[in-house]
Amino acid sequence: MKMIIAAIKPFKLDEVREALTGLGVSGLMVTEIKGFGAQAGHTEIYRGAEYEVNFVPKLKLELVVPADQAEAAVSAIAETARTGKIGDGKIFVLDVEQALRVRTGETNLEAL
Amino acid sequence: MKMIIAAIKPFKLDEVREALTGLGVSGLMVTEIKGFGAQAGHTEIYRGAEYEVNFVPKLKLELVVPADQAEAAVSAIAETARTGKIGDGKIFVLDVEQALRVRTGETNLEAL
Amino acid sequence: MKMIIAAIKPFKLDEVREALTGLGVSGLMVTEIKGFGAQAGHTEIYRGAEYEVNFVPKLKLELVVPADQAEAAVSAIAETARTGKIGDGKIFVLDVEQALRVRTGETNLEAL
Amino acid sequence: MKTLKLPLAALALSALPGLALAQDGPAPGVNPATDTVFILNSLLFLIGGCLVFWMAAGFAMLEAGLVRSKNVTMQLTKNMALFSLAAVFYWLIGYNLMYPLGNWAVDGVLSGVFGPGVLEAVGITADAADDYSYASTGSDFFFQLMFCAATASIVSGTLAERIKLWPFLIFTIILTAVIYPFQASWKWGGGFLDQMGFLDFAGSTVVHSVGGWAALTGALILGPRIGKYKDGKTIPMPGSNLALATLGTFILWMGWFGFNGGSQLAMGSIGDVADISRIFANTNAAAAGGAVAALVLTQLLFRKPDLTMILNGALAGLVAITAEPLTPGLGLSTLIGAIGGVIVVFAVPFLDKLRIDDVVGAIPVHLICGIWGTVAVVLSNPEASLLTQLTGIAVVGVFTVAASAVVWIILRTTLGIRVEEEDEVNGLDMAELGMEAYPEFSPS
Amino acid sequence: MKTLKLPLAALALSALPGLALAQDGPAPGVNPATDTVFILNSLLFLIGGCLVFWMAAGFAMLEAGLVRSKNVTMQLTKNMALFSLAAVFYWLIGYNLMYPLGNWAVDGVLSGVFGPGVLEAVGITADAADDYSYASTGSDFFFQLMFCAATASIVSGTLAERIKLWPFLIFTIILTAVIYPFQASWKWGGGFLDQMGFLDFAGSTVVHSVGGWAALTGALILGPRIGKYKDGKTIPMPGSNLALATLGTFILWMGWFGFNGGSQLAMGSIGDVADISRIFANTNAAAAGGAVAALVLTQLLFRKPDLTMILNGALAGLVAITAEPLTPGLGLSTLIGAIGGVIVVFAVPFLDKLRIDDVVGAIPVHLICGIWGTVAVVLSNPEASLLTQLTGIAVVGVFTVAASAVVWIILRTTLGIRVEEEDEVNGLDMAELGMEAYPEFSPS
Amino acid sequence: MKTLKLPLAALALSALPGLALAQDGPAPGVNPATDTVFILNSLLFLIGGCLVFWMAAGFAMLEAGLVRSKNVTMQLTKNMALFSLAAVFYWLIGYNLMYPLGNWAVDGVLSGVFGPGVLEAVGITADAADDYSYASTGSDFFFQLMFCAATASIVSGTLAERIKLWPFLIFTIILTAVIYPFQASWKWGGGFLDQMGFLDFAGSTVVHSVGGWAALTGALILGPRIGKYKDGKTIPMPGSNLALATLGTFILWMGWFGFNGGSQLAMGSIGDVADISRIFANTNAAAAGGAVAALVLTQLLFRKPDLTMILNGALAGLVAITAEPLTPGLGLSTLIGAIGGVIVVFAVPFLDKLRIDDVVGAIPVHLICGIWGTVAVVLSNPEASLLTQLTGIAVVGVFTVAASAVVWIILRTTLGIRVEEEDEVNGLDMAELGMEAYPEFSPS
Ligand SMILES: Nc1ncnc2c1ncn2[C@@H]1O[C@H](COP(=O)(O)OP(=O)(O)O)[C@@H](O)[C@H]1O
Ligand SMILES: Nc1ncnc2c1ncn2[C@@H]1O[C@H](COP(=O)(O)OP(=O)(O)O)[C@@H](O)[C@H]1O
Ligand SMILES: Nc1ncnc2c1ncn2[C@@H]1O[C@H](COP(=O)(O)OP(=O)(O)O)[C@@H](O)[C@H]1O
Repeated sequence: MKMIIAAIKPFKLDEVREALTGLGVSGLMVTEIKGFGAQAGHTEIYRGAEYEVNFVPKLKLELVVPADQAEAAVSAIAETARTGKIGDGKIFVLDVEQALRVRTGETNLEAL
Repeated sequence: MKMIIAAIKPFKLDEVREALTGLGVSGLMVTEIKGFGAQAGHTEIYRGAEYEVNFVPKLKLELVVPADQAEAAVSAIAETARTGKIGDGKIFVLDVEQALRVRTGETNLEAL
Repeated sequence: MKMIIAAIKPFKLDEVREALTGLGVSGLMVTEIKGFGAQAGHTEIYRGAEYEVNFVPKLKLELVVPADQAEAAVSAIAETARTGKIGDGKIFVLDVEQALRVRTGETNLEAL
Repeated sequence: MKTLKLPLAALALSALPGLALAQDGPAPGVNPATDTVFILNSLLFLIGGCLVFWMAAGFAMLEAGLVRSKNVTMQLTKNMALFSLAAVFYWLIGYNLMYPLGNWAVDGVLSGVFGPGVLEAVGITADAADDYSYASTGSDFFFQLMFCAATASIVSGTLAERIKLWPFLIFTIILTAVIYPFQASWKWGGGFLDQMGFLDFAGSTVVHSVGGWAALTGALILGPRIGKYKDGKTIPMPGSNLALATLGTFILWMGWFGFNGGSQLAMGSIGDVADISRIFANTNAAAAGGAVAALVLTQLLFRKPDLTMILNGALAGLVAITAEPLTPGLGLSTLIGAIGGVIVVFAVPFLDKLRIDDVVGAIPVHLICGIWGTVAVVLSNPEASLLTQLTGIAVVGVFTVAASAVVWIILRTTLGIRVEEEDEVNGLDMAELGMEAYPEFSPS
Repeated sequence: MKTLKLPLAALALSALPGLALAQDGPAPGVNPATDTVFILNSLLFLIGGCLVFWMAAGFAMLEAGLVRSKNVTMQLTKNMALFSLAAVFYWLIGYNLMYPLGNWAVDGVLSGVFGPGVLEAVGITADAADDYSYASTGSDFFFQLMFCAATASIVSGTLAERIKLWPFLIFTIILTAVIYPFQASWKWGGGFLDQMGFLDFAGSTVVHSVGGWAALTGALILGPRIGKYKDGKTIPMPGSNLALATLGTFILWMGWFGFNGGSQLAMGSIGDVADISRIFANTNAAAAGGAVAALVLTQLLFRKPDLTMILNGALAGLVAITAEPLTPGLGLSTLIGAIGGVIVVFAVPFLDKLRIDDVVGAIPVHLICGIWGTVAVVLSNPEASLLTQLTGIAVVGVFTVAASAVVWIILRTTLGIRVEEEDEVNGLDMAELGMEAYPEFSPS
Repeated sequence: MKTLKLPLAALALSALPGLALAQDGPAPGVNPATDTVFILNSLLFLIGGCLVFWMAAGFAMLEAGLVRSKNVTMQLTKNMALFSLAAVFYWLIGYNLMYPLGNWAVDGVLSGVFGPGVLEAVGITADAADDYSYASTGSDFFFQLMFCAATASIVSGTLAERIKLWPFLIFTIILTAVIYPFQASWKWGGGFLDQMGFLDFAGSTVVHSVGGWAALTGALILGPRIGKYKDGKTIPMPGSNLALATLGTFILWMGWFGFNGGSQLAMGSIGDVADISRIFANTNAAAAGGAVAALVLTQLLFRKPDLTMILNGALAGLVAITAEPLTPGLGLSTLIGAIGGVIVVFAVPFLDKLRIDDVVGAIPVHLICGIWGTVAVVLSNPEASLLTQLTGIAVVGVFTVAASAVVWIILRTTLGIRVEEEDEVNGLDMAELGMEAYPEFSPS
């Protein structure tokens, strides 16, 4: 199993979720984060004092999928989250050793 | 070392924390997330417009434990977080290569 | 590639970010979390009822770096986040199998 | 609300004996002097009523700030709805039930006037006024309605976070249509409590303790929130927004000037306006005394001041001074308020010990300090008798508890009053309303 | 605002015929009786104006609560700025444009008085008063200004979350300097609508529908928010803070007592004060009726009460009673308000069906219920003619839509009125102001 | 507050010469005409005082909105506590210290009346009134108290986020019991500043600059917040809730009508009510001018309007008009306010350059614009002398700075005034109070 971690632009959430559901992805954890990256760095003024805005609002998605579904899920996210403008986000894939569904005690692939 | 990532129902937090403390788990990171899964999907009406509620509030726990404690920690979470109703959550286990305690510089098992 | 996950004290964010930027780290995800650890545990009174404060506000940083940069990044975080007082935080390193930049489709090292 | 409407009006007239002669002046139907009295009295009610209306917003903000965010929409909905229903049902039934104007069905006990309240015609002259020596009926109705609604607002705070919406609203209807006006007629309608000399200037008993008794009865029948008491310990459930709670307290404090000041019921003589001035100053002093007492006491007892107790303390002072805001001096008013503040600091954890779960502290503030204030009348008003005051408190208490209990129990056995356990855990906002107050903020 | 300023003043005088004789009393230049009338009338405007001022805060909180958090700073900025600009431009141009006091450039249509409003001198006596039989000019100006600002506040809510700041503010300037006062002179300045017998006591048409028409025109030209309508479905965009929205509604409700009550324009006789009392009571009844209707109806239609609809319902009731808050009884007032509440519950989704995106529901509340209220005058006021009412509604509507459309279109083709797509998605706060309202709360 | 209490009262009487004869009318002890003057004057104070009370809520909301969320509970606690303590100590000491009524211990400098304020008896007649030609003592006390509390509120904002609770409250006690009333007696108690012709209608100097000087002294002694200035740069620490800050500003704006309008000190003649009307209109114009100036200027200077500056700008306009809200016309008032708005936009970053850390901008608003307003009196009031105005400003400034410095330094060397570094970093709410304002929202 693989855990896919993706930072995306907040307004893309619904589209990405629909794409993933279409692939049969059954679950997702969404977190509000502040992202730092190439996109950051514009200057604002607050009460006369300049400052750098280093962080921009992003959403982080985390989902665990069977290893053979990972490729498709990454592509689905990448395609739907893309606007072509800076700050579209990143996707990372990590290996997951074990999974468990709390309600039933099912493990690994059955748990997803 | 293993990182255990668990999505649970928010009101279960204190019970789970106590169970983990009982096992000697020394630290925890808790994040408020929106979960998407089998539980989601009821319809609500806002100002006359129907919409699907796709996300439900969950808490995400992340804890790093020595490899030999992982099994016990997973079970402890699973048992205390279980209500038997849909949406109880999932637990994932990932491998951790390295750990470090910022205050002391201790590493790996000593850092936990 | 490695994912570095660090829990730090909130007011250290800017210092840590600058240290990381200095190393050439190009991106970061920041999440507000509640941390449980050695630091937690003082007692407060709310409307006459005592209770334990078990969680303290922390920030979680997640960054993916090339494997050979991991060591330096961990040290940079550890050094700038350290105050020497309890609750300074922990740093964990996990292996990342794959990375992708949504905007361009670049993968792995190019994506960072 | 010094006393009932008609006798007072008569009094006001007799206080201006010489004015009658102006009647033989040249303008038929216009008497500048007594017209001005009528105008100023009515103006007092309009301004006062407006301020007491504002208290509805104060209760809403206080309660919205003291519940957890998952129940905020519900608390706001209840407060908006209860005020609106009070407005409808006090008009339909309550107003005439409260002010028989001498027409008793059961003498001194039950008004003989049923049906909706009716205002004076448009553009009246002195002859057409319902009570030329008093004030316009519209202003009186407007003012009195706000007191009735305040009573209902008290209940919603105590029972927050676990009671079903509609059963609560049905209780509100019965409270504002019947329970409140029925007992209020005993004092302010000139009924038996008034006749026996019971004193309650602006309603420590008639308004606040009634709300408090109804809340207490409901809390006992409804039970505490899930998880509030565990292994003999009280588990704090901190309010989600103390800025709102503080705003609500300031609003209530402001509204109280209208509540107590307007209850002078007259502003047409220098004696009346000077009395109103005393009342404003005393009301403010008592609130300040309550807040300071709670500030100091929580510092001493808990080592850290507790803002929620300070807010409750200010309100406790306000409730305590409400039974007699006129006769005490500024020092005694401050003291009466301060004792209210002390009461609250001890009563809040004491109720918790009894496992009576009062989400916002309404029982200590409105009931216990309402009783304290009613007793405290004897400290400054020579016309007050301790026994009579205690009798009044007891009579109103027994009646309100009994009536409320009947209604709550009927509601419990028919509709049910408590939400499902799961709905309570997830929050009433999503479960009962499908709408979060802060949908974008972090999930709770 | 029962009718235009001068005639009414004359009326007020004639209602006090006998007072003149007091003039030959001993105090040269001081006549206690009529002085008191002047004082009380002015006081009514000052208190009323203060309450209507407060509505500016109400609009700001309501709108800040109903937009998404990424647009809250912008909404607050717009409301602060629009009120301030209205104050400047109504003084510079609007006030004299609205009250020609008989000096018409085009008879009954266009005021012949241009230039800034001027107050009476300091420390006037009766002789120096602009209109001794009425009230001080300063109080009248203060009161009228607030109505003008309220009109502009209505527009900001509908167009929220997508309109550029400066074009919006320029529209506000033109609305408050010209559009509002121009049409208001037709009724309240004694112009042709007034002469033909059109009745609009406190401005269901003159204020609320004008704000509503301007908002509707803007919404049509501006288009809906990105993502609001997708595949024929309406996508809810829940307001970020329902506690603020509820607070705003309570503030507006309170301010409305000044809005409608002050529009009696006189408080110096018992008839006037009794009328004001009726107005207060009726205004409250209508708001309550609107809230209760929306509460019950959303429960029945949607199975769960909708707080945002209840808030809109209360406001709908208030707008509906504004054209005639005096003549109906309490029952009819409650009913008029309740129908307003019903209208809102149906109109909000109906507008969505038409893909007219009104962020806070201002069009249903102020425009549709403004029309309803203006029509409803015929239910209780025998002097009203349905045809005349409809004529007034139509004339004001056609004019406001035409004038607004011209301004909006000029703004669109010059400065542009819509923010960049990306800015809209990211929120106006960061894009246009670089400042978040809740910088520490979760990013949206 | 045009001038001191007694002389003005005498003036008011002399303005109604002919009324005396009414005394030989038929109603012994009742004189409708002058009674009405007494009633209306008292009513002015009651309404005005109520509005100025409301400013306490305004300060609380403004400051709660402009601090970071980890310090919100503390800011709310300070504002609740300071108002309550001001109420107690102004009564105990301040009121008589401020109004010697001619009994000076040191002529024109120090009141000879010590001890708590005492109100008139219950139910007074004309003979028993402390000053029948003026207003009830209770209304005067109530009104004056609110000014004293406002002075203290100003200080809390500047010193937010780093000062310890109790030392701050002890300073508040001394400020409200001694410092404020002592210097206020020089002008409003008829002392030497009044005698030399210093003019300060409602307190640009006596109230606002005093609060500002005390705040400035405290800020210098306390030092800036940790991390506020780094490497010669100012690090913004954005306020946590701009909706609250905007609400607070609207509340203050509303309250200011009472602040300035009530300072006319009389409403019993048409001249007085027309003056009050001027004051209301001018006060509003100045606030609008300040807001518009800050809006335009921040757009020009920073390329984006800054809401927090617009809020400060409105308040700056209000402070600036406070020294003379009566004599200027609407245009000049708008201009005086606008200059206030300009001052604020430049002064805020300028203070930062000096590393004076003023969390909410109270020094630019209340101190600098208080000075500006006091100087601006000469623009419209022919009785004002620039030299005298500057003398008054300087005398009050030197005294307040010296007295405050002594108190702050004693507090610093005894109790300490600054919280621990770690507590400041973690927020005062958890460290000093153990209670978060928004416990469920994201940790900061
Ligand atoms: N190396 C990284 N590790 C973790 N998160 C990253 C990394 N690089 C980028 N991100 C996340 O992805 C978001 C988008 O990246 P950014 O560099 O701004 O744009 P782009 O991906 O278009 O070049 C960032 O806001 C950040 O949250
Ligand atoms: N494949 C997954 N990857 C990541 N998180 C998941 C996954 N499946 C479920 N979750 C998380 O677990 C929560 C509970 O899962 P859900 O499917 O609703 O109920 P249940 O586990 O009882 O079947 C979800 O809200 C989501 O946050
Ligand atoms: N085993 C762990 N797994 C995950 N997070 C941890 C772990 N231990 C500590 N943390 C995080 O690190 C933070 C600091 O740890 P703590 O034990 O309080 O102090 P210290 O690291 O100085 O001993 C905690 O608040 C928690 O968020």
